[in-house]
Amino acid sequence: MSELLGLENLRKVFPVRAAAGEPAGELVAVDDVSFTLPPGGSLAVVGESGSGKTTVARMVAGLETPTSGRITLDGEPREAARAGRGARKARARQIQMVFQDPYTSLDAKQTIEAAIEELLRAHFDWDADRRRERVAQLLAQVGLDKRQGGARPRALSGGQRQRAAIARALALEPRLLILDEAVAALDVSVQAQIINLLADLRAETGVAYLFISHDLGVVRQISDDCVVMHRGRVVEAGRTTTVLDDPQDPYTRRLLSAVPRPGWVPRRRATSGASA
Amino acid sequence: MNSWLNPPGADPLVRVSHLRLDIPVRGEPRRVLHDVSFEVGAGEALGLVGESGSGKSMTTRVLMRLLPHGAATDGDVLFDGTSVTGMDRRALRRYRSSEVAMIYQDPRAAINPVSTVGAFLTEALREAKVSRKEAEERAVALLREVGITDAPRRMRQYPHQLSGGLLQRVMIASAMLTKPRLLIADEPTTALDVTTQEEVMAILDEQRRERGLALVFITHDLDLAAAVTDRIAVMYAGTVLETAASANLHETALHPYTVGLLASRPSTVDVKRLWAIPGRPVSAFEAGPGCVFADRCPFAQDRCGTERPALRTVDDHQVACHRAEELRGRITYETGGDADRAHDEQTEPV
Amino acid sequence: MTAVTSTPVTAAPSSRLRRWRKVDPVLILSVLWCALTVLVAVAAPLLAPYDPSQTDILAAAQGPSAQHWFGTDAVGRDIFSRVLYGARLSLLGPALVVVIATTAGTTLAIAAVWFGGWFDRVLTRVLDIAFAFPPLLLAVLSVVLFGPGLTAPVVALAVAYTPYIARVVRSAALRERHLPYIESCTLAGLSGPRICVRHILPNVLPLVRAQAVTSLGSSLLDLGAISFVGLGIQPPNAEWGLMVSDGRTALLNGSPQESLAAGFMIIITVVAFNMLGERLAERAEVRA
Amino acid sequence: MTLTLHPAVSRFSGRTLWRIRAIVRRLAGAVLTVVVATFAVYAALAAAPGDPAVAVAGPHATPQRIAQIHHELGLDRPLVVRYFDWLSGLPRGDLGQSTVYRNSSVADLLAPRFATTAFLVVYAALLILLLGLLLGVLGGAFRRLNGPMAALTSVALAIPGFVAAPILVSVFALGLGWFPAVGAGSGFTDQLHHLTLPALALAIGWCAWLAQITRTALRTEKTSEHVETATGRGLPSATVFRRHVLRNAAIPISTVYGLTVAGLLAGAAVVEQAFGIDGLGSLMLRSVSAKDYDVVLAVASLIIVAFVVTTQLVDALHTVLDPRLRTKDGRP
Amino acid sequence: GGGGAGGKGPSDPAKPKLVSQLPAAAAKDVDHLTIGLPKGEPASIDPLQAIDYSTDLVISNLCDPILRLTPDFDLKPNVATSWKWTDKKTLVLTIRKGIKFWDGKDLTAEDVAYSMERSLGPGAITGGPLQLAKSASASGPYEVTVKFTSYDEQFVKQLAAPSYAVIEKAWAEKAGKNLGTAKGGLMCSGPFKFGSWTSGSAIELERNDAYWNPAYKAHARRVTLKPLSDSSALTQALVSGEVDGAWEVPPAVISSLKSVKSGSLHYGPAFQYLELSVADSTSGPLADKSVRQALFKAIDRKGIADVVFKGAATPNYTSLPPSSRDKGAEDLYAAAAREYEKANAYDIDAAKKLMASSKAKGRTLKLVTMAGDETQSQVAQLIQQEAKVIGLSVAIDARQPLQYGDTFVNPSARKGVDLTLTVGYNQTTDPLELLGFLAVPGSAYNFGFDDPVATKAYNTARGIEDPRERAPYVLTLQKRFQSSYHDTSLVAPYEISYFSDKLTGATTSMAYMFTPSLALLGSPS
Ligand SMILES: Nc1ncnc2c1ncn2[C@@H]1O[C@H](COP(=O)(O)OP(=O)(O)OP(=O)(O)O)[C@@H](O)[C@H]1O
Ligand SMILES: Nc1ncnc2c1ncn2[C@@H]1O[C@H](COP(=O)(O)OP(=O)(O)OP(=O)(O)O)[C@@H](O)[C@H]1O
Ligand SMILES: [Mg+2]
Ligand SMILES: [Mg+2]
Repeated sequence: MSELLGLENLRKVFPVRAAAGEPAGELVAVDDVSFTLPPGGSLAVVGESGSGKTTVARMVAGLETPTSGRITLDGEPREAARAGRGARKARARQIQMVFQDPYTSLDAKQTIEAAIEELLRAHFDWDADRRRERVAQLLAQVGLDKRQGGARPRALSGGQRQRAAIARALALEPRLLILDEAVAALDVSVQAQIINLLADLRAETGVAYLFISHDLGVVRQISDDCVVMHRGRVVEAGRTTTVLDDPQDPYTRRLLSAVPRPGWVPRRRATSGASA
Repeated sequence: MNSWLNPPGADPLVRVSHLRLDIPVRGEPRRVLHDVSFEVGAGEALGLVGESGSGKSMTTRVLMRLLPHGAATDGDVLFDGTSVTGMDRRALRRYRSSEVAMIYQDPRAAINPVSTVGAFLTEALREAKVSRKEAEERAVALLREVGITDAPRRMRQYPHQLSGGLLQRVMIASAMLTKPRLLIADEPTTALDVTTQEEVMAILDEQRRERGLALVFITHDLDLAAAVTDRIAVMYAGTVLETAASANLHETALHPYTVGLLASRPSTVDVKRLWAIPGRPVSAFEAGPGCVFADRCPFAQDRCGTERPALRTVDDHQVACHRAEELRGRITYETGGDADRAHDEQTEPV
Repeated sequence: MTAVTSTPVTAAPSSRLRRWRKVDPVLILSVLWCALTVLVAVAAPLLAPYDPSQTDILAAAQGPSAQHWFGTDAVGRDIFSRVLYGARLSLLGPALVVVIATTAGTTLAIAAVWFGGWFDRVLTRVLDIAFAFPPLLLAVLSVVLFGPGLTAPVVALAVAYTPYIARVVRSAALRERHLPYIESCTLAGLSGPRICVRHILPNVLPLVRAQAVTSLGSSLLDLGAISFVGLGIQPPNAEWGLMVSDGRTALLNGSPQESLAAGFMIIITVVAFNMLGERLAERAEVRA
Repeated sequence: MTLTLHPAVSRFSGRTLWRIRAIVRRLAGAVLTVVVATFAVYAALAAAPGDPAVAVAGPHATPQRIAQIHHELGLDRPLVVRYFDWLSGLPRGDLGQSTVYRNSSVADLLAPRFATTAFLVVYAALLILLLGLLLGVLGGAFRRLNGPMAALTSVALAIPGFVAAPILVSVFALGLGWFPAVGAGSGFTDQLHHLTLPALALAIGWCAWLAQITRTALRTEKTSEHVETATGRGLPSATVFRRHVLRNAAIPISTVYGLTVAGLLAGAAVVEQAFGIDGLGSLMLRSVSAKDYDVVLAVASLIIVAFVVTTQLVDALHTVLDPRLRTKDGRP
Repeated sequence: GGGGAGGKGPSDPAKPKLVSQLPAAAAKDVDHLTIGLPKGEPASIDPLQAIDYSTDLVISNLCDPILRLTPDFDLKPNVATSWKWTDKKTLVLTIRKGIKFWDGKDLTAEDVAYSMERSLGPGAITGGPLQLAKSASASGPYEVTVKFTSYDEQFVKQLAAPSYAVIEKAWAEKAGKNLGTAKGGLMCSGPFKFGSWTSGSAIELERNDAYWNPAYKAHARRVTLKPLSDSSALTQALVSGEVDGAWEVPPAVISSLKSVKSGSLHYGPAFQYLELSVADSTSGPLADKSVRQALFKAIDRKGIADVVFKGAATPNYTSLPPSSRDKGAEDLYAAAAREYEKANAYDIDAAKKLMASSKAKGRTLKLVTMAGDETQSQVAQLIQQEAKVIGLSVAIDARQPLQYGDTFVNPSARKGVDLTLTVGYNQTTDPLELLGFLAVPGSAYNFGFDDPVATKAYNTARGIEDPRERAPYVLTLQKRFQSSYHDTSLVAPYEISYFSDKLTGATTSMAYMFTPSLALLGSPS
């Protein structure tokens, strides 16, 4: 089977400056992570806070350079960032990203239309009419009307902003969309809207999702495959249904058992589990 | 006002009825709570559930009487028969220091970052003329109870040196220290991982039951609320829309909003296209004259837009919907999901 | 299918009207006063009854009268006219200082934030060093370099103010720099300069504006002080700080008009600038 | 930066080591600031027109005489050499010689003026602390006083020392005769008496600034969640104010106060001139225009060192006030 | 003199009564006096640096000059009891016996010769290219011989100046570089001893009880001199009574001091001048002589005297101030002065007529003044106004002291400068001193005037002792110089002083600088 995205033994180490009582050291945020994502597929990375999910996403996007390991897209290694104008644009058309916080993922000074148009102008040699057409099409695709398109983010609700962010990310028709906790900050009712929207968009455009989340319910809803991360390492990977219905790794089980559902009763595990 | 849970004669510990709240925004009063009514009996746990901005936190602030300057309330807030809004300074202080305690969503913001955990824990006791030694002993003992092993060391540490989960336990301990009768927990686990959330919830639940505390528990998560409370009140735009026993809320929800909320939560156990309540949650001040949920409600009729429904008893629920009886058991959504979904077999994955 | 209701959340005209009605009087007064002084500065030749540097030997050191509302100074110039004309240099200086310092400070700060690394470190260090220079020391040095007048103090204060503005803008720009919207611009393949100018700059601009207006007030005071010690604007030019200084002996002699009128203009104008800056800062904060 | 340490040092705990390192790094930064800044002063001075030798020699001097004086003063050597000469004199306590005050050592010129200015600055700093805090706390603690205090401080903030000075003199010195009108006095009480008006004139604007910062810091802190928590726990409002509001607001307040004190030394020049006090500020004004190199350098470095030291002290104070700064990044 | 009885000064501000000496103080001790120094703190009190008001005042009270200048500008013996030219190149001074330095040592010819040698050497600030004296040596225990390259009639007059004050040789040699500094002080024989000098705030003098000259024995036990260079600070100090008095009161504060009840202003004769000089007469608008002439005529000197000096100055129309006239030939100089007054009288019409044919109309003149000098600034502004009337615009370039000083010494610093303004005083009351500086090439204040006839007249005049004999040459020099329109003195300011009415005895003429004027101050009864 062909693969769109491939990660091989990806590792990221952050230097840690010296502090009181602690010498300078290193923090291994991501350690030996490998997985693949087929074209048009949807893969979720789950795990608790600090497990390295975002770091993986940022490395894939090119916002962070891996300490070691390889990232391939269509079998080709991703070339280094800041490579020059042409390369920069080519990269942009491969992968785009939607962030968690709808309040900071759009420029407050730009209307939604202007934000999308800016990208189109930078990437395509289109005339104004064609651009306008495409903007309208994208807005319709994510369920925003004309009025909302002409508004600045301040005038939009969280859900609407997230729709706008998705429209902008899709403007360049990327092969892969990275969604880092893209629905975590939304209200339940709005979250459902966006989850449905994402499902529809994947069906329509064939874009692949790399979906970062700590919410197992959302993961089940959105992804075909899933990777469970714990302390920077992959502890379990496979089809989402398999992993969630029949978890093999103790950590995955622990995670699943902690999710509230009807009939669930919270239980104490070890004493003083959290560290200082 | 009729009491719906407690047997007649036995006063509930907390009774909030027809609470209204206005807060000045740039000099003009803004409606934050329209009509909030609920009761909490002694030793009972009530879950306050609703989306962001629905007024859950504001309700608890009225209970604590920690309101912004210029806030105007209307309606009754009674604690053990005494009006909280009418208390004088001394009574209020006694009430706050020995009757209620509160746990916040973000413990890091709620604890003074420049004083030690120990100072934070003991200051209330010290204020009540408990000796330093005794106060510290009691604090350490409580820390142990909430599962903090090296308590004496933790006492000397500063908040920023503790993880979120530990800090929330410190908060729980501090709430227990003054032996209150009512505990208010405002989304105590939202900032935590699910595994930590389970721990903290377990401790909270355990402490509460041991001490027979009444609890007002605020959350977005209906499932979580159902697991730790006796009854649930669903809020929307500054109004309590429905109150019901936690145990069977999933099956018996009456209000279209409650049912919609339940249907829009993705489940860990099966995949189904979600029902998404159209539009976005509105704030209290944006709501029209009718039912606050009217413009998002698929079942709304003309009268829903003009006439605000009062909270009334239907079955053993309290519900504020004109069409409650009419729609009972008939709310289904065209996404393919149906209201009976909650009856499905629960497969425990562990 | 997913249902989406369109919720009009853009401010309706009525609410904008209401907002206008709610504008606080302090803000209105400040804006009015600033506008008034600027107007006076521009229209001084039309408003002033006398040429501000026309000496009248026969009418020297007179008290207030119908001809000379504020009296005349030691060489017989009309103080009222000088106060009006004084607005020109007294406002021009701060305006120049602020324009230069704001432009330089903002550019440096955004560049530092964008390039980061050693550039940022070096710049921060240089700014730290520049901080240690008090404006007055810079002004004195600048005056020996360029001679007294308007240029030297303006250059000095512009240099002295740049680090302040750069520091404020830098921290704001740093915040913006790591916000997702900037990262998504990077991901979208937009060029660095474009992101800096079209995205970071507009977002820090409200803060820059507030900072600039507040700096107007303090540079008015600083320039006044420099004129007062004789290093700034030189006679016969009219400038408020200089007039306070010139009028001091008369003040001791029981005719305080010159010092007081000029001092009053300084104080009120600075208050107006400060108020305006404060309100702008509040707004910038509200938006952030 | 790596430090090679004597084996004995290893007895210290990691924390101490880290502290020492931090202190050394800070000191290095401060020294660098002072050196670069004074060199900048030196270079600017050298670039300025005017020849101090002419002033020394008098208008009738011959070119030979001027050249001779150049040599005597070392002005015939390159700038950098002269600067390092000056710099290398510092450890010996040799601040150089004045050209204006013929043959006077800079230290002799500086000592009495520094004493005067230091008295003035300390006096003003105390006034600022007392009045600024008082006004700020009143405005921040009592809602009803907030508006009046805001108005009062924003006007006071705009009153420059050079406007305040002549008014204070006419009212309190010449009118009421309570205070002397000029000079710095000698002996503690006399100096206190003489410097009250100058200190007031110097303090007034800063005072307002501190009051404003205090007021806003208190108000911000008052609305913070932890203060609400404390109130919610039924602590008396006085306790809450003292332990939670004031204690935490002390951090921004001390920052501003530090900056204030650091700026006072330089700001004193204007007030000194207005009150006929010959202090550091007026010495600086005069020496710069006379290109009295060593004096300018000495005064400038005093001012800069004072600034650097105060800001470092404030930083150190912050570490005491704010435990979050004691570990790096404020992370657990 | 008027003194305390003189009341609040002259009633007509334009014509103040000039007084040289207030009535003598009662023979009674005064404990402590505080005197302001409006011209600021002395840079040094080494006689070699005696070229400004404050320095001169301090030195004159600490040290004895070789000759004494009376309040009416006459020369009297002091350290030298007599002086005699043995030939045209040799001057012999007889030194007074019995003078003791503060440390009790006798003042001898050695000390006098040493002091004079210092002042004749290159270290002195006063000398210059016109110096004719070559050396001084002790030719006996109480006799000093001065050698000249040629006869110099000015020299003896200079001996009353503080630059020729006598200091103790042995002490001075030991003190080395510390001499005259705040730390080192002086060792002299004057009526006051050097007490202490707190740099920046005060110089303390203590009475020398062993002073040899009873006429100048100090009344005050202690005198504090306070630098007060800011004019309003000075006013504040005088008005509040914190300072008992001051000489060199700036004219700007006259009106403030007039109203004070507890003290009085005094005006005395002075050898000061306010000079307007043409810096560039070869290029620029002022290359045209008639433009210079027109400018000189367009300036209202009386106006300057009245407004800027509040009447404490007399209008002047030549480069020479009245005080520089030789006593013996007063009438000759006065007659010449009247001529110049006619030629340079304020006459706008005449000035405009002179301008009519000129191409300079509408051009800008750069006038250099000293920054921070209120008097110069005001005068410059008046000139600016008046020049405008005849179609010349004046740009005022206020220069910092150092740069201002450079303007006179350094021709490159004069580039583009058309006019300079100077306020100064002479060391002697001799017309040749100022004319020498202005008209003889090679001198600092000579901006290119080079006329052999004038130079010859100068050299001849210097060799003639008798004032009446010398006058024609001086007048020739003056005429040659004046008719070239290179320079004019606008006004001759009076000495303005202010003293508390609790004090009298002050020398109120400018001779105060050269005499132990602080010693004479005492209480009126
Ligand atoms: N730029 C950085 N410098 C240093 N450490 C970093 C950096 N970014 C992330 N880390 C650390 O790397 C670890 C993994 O972080 P990451 O953000 O990838 O976690 P995450 O799984 O996304 O967590 P969350 O669910 O909280 O978003 C954390 O311990 C984090 O503190
Ligand atoms: N200080 C305030 N002044 C004015 N309005 C406020 C203030 N605090 C909250 N509100 C408004 O009151 C409403 C209810 O807020 P509240 O904090 O009670 O909501 P919540 O249900 O707790 O939401 P969340 O789940 O996000 O905590 C919101 O619309 C909010 O905007
Ligand atoms: Mg993350
Ligand atoms: Mg809340």
